[in-house]
Amino acid sequence: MPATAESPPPRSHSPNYLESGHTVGSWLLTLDHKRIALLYLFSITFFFAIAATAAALMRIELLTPAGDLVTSDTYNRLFTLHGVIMVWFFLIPSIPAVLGNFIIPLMIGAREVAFPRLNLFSWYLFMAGGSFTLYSIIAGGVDTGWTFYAPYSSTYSNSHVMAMAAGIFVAGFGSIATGLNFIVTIHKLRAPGLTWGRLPLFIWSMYATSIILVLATPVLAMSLLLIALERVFGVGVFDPKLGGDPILFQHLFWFYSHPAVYIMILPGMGVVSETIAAFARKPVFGYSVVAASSLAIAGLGFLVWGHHMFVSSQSVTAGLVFSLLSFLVAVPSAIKVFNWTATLHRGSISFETPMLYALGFMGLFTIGGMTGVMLATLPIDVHVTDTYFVVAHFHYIMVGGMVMAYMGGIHYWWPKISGRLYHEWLARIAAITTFAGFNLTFFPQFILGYLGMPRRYHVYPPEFQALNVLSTAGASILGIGYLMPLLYLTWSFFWGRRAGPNPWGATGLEWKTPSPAPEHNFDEIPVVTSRAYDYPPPQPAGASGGT
Amino acid sequence: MKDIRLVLAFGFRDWLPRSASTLAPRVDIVFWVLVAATAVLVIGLVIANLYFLIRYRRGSKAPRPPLSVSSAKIETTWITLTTIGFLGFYFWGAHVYLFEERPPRDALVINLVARQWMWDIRHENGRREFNELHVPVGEDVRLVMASEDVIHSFFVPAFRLKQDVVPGRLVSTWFHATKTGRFHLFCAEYCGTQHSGMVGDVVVMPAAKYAEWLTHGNTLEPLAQRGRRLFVRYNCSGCHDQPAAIHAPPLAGVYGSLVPLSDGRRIRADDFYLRDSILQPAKDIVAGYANDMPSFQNVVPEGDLLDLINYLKLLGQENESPVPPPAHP
Amino acid sequence: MRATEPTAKVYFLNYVALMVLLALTATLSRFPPGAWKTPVALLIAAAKLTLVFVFFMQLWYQRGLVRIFAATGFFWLAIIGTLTFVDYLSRGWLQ
Amino acid sequence: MGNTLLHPAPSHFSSREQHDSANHLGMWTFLSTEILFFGGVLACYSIYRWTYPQAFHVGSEHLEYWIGTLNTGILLTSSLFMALGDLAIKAGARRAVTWNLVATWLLGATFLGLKFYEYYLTAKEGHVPGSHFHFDGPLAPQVELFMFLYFATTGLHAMHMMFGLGAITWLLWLNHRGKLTAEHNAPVGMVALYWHFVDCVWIFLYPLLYLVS
Ligand code: HEA
Ligand code: HEA
Ligand code: CUA
Ligand SMILES: [Cu+2]
Repeated sequence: MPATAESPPPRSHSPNYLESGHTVGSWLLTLDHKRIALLYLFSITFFFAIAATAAALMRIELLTPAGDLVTSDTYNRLFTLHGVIMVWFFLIPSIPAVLGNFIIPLMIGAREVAFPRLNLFSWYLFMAGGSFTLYSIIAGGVDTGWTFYAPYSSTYSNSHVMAMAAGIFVAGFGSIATGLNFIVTIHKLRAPGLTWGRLPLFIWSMYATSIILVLATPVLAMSLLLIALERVFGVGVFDPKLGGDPILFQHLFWFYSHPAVYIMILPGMGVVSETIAAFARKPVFGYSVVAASSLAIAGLGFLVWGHHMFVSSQSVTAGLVFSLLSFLVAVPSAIKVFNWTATLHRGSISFETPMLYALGFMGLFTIGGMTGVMLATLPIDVHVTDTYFVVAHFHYIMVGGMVMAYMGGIHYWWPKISGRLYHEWLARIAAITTFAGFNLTFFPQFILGYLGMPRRYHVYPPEFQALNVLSTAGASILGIGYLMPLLYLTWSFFWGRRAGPNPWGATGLEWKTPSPAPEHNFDEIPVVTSRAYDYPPPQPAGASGGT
Repeated sequence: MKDIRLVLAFGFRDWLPRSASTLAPRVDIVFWVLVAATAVLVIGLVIANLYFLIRYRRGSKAPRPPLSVSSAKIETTWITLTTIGFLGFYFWGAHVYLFEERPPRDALVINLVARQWMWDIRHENGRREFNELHVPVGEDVRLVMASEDVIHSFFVPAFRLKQDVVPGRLVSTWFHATKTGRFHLFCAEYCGTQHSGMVGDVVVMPAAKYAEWLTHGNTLEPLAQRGRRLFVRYNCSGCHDQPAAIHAPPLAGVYGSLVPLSDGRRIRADDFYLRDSILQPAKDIVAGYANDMPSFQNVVPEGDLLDLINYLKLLGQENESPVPPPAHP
Repeated sequence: MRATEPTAKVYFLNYVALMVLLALTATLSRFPPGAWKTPVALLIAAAKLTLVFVFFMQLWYQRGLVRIFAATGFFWLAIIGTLTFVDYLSRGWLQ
Repeated sequence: MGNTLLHPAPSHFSSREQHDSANHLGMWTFLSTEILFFGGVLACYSIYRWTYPQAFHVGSEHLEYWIGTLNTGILLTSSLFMALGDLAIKAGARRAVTWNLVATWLLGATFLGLKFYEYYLTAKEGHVPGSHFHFDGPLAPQVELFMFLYFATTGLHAMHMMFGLGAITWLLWLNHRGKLTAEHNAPVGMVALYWHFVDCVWIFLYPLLYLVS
């Protein structure tokens, strides 16, 4: 165990962070990273509910081939708001801003993030961006899709593109601030003895994520700004009338948005590494390879954006280059999956809820990732791009992978966040419901896509109906799987059993301090003397039967 | 009620898309092999995981000695194997992709203008149709496409073919249909309100029938002839028909030739180059000529441009006479 | 040993160098057109930028980490430029 | 970030050095995001410059070469004063700090004044992109593209300059209140980094926009 130099029994003199103030101001002006994490938790849950409602409406509309529930304009607004909110106001901040904010300082034995004020400020930026976005929705919505392709978004769309672009722009600076904060925190505030080689893998993945946040997001800001300028001036750099090239917008957009998909998976991988180690009672197999693969994903992830543009009329050579690089970026992800499996080998495994989510993640991420590899294969992508195959691919990774990991992480650290335990069996049932509903929702979409059903279609040929019905049925099960945790976690927050500092018997500095964590995390900054996941060998060394 | 029957009647047949081009089987085989590899892999992983989960569940008696193989060796093994496997698929995919991206020579050319929210299709003899594309079976067909507003995408699932149509330039794609019949044509790039209504059919017919079909119905005049008329109307002829009097490059025989430029480069005069030269004449100036031509950007609509190019193409074939016989508008 | 703190003298020398470079590039730009002009102008700009980064912004006196972070932005800038140009430079190769 | 600087070593830092080096690293990280922010528009610039070299040539001729050159000199000079201001505070010379900062501020403001004057001249010729754009010549649309890039890049740069002027004002105020000392000098260092960086952006914009012809 990362020995905390003969640690005193984890009971703190200072009040825990939940009790350190009860006024509204003590929350809205807090500099405590843990409270800021909870602010994010509430806000993104709110945004998730909005975007999920949009998803539910879309799925109901798609029950029948005709456009009977909503008009096509409304449908177009629905998937745009679904995509925009899910990506920028739910999934990107999900693990980083909630769990990252809460856990990073605890994990590295720091009292705070490096810049607490900046941290609070980034939440306000996020909320300001969210308000712009909500305004644009209330004012009538945006119908460009989350990708804002020019010249539709810059010239032809008669919807509130400016307000929504402004919202994403502002929230983007919130992301940059969060990433910057994490980078500096991880560099400068590690506890004595906590060398890079001893860091938990969650920290490595958050570090890689932060690099992407910091280096990719500004380009998104710039491309949205150029779209906005084009709307203001009536002409612009992507305007074909001036000899401008709409494809250039796609280059800029995907230069951000492909790395951004790794913002939406790397943190999840970090959580899975933590939970698998904790519930298999073993260090993660190939620690340094798993850590390095996070950085490799972050780096290589910047080189593959053109795989979203294979049929866009970018050059054939560019297609070949980007395809090759996309195959290469898949390697480090595959390595991680293999290493997690190997971690289970000769472990001592138990099946608490976070572990179930982690196992679900492994399966769904592998399927999502391998279909990503199919998409990276040029001729396959030509056929299935802009069909439901792509929709299924990214929901497998983002919902099946990242949302699962997020739920797993919330459950895993819930005792530290709330000081309480949730109802274990309800939680397991919810996890399994989510898994089942998820597959029923999105597996049929792979078939739909290969059959040729285009995405963003509100009316579709009747032969696609059967699979769409299955998908909608699945979504309603999935919805239940998401509503359950909302209920039992809320309940447990007030009435759950007390958790104690370390309910899972896990290693890691965050488990060395009381639950809920005290205001300043640690009474005394711990000193680390051993590597991460230093579980005692599962059997006494003498009992092992040779090599 | 009907919905339920639909679900019940759901047979394996409907799980496979129709396949009606030379490209389709090539794509399918890559796809299915990759699916099989994925299936093997996922099933393998699931079995391995389940085995470990059960055997090494907490409290089980299974021995857990430390590993005897070095983890570095294991890591290198699977990094190498994964990379090799992935590269294999990459090269196979790239091979098929190059096949589909290399336009055949001597294909039948059909012009297509996409606009919100319809496909406006023009055959060489002037036959025009909307949202339906008639083509002969067993022949190479090349589409030269332009968009008048936003990005659209030409998508025929049965051909496994998709190509975005981007405003501001010409794009081209090709296919070789192998089956007669009616196939879905979708617009696959989101283009606004009626994106899902921008659908139609590709009708593949025997060559003879196609030839017959061409001569019926909504036929104006051959595209090249209309192009000639436009050539006069936009007053291109004013300069280019009397290259001697006004110093403008002659256009007979230009199409397909290598044009020497004033900066020493040479450029193949294909559809793309000709389009650029009309819209942005100052971009590539032919060697020996001055930069005198006005730009026709935002003057000539996409459909007219395609017709002009058709005319230039015709001029390209008749190498001799620099000035074609005047057409009668 | 390398100085750990900048001095006013360093700053003045740096300033003089920058102004000389500015005068140079401004003068060269008045020469008749030629293919060399843009590369040279950009090289001079790069030299000026390096001077500002190294002395005014004190990279000279920093440890490795800060230098790496300073270089990162430019490296990523190179990525966006290079791969975008891969597309534009090879347009139409197959046609 | 600015605010955290005001608090002498908050409890989560174990030492002044740790705090300073965290600030420093944070600032440099921020600057690399700025590089990529401008990188987006620079990428557009490079693509179009490569596609339409003549138009950029022509467009560049319509900018005020002398203002561009003069402005470069002004910015470089302002950077010198900024750097000297940083030196001064490290020596605890508060009056020198004030003078250097005032000089920097005035030079920055001069830059902006000239810049806006140039905008005015451009507007008078009708070269502002948009519905009123007017240009006689063969490459009008592409020249408009160039002018769009010109306004986008220099406009963003000018906004950064204004932000920088605000930051210098803040430093002057801090100094006035006696909050800057030889030990507590970090705010000056941070603002100086920012100011020099904005200077560097211009160093590149100058040849890209004014020296094309
Ligand atoms: C979290 C989000 C996320 C992640 C992590 C990924 C990961 C990957 N994605 Fe995905 N993708 C999206 C989100 C994501 N994607 C989104 C949102 C879109 C659509 C955007 C839009 O248009 O709206 C998209 C679209 C998209 C496309 C474009 C489709 C199109 O529009 O035409 C492509 C094409 O190459 C692609 C590829 C990949 C690849 C190769 C990976 C790889 O990183 C995957 C790597 C993982 C694995 C490979 C799994 C592990 C593998 C094993 C365990 C097996 C080992 C295998 C062997 C040994 C054979 N993605
Ligand atoms: C990032 C995360 C993310 C998440 C979590 C999801 C979650 C879901 N998505 Fe989404 N999706 C995207 C990202 C995401 N999606 C993106 C980026 C696009 C592309 C957009 C574009 O094309 O521009 C997209 C597009 C998209 C489409 C394609 C639309 C089209 O192209 O026409 C569909 C269709 O089925 C869909 C469905 C779903 C479903 C069923 C869920 C389910 O997981 C949701 C489950 C939830 C419920 C079923 C509702 C549960 C109810 C509540 C939680 C309470 C709500 C309150 C009340 C009702 C009072 N999504
Ligand atoms: Cu046209 Cu979609
Ligand atoms: Cu991608």
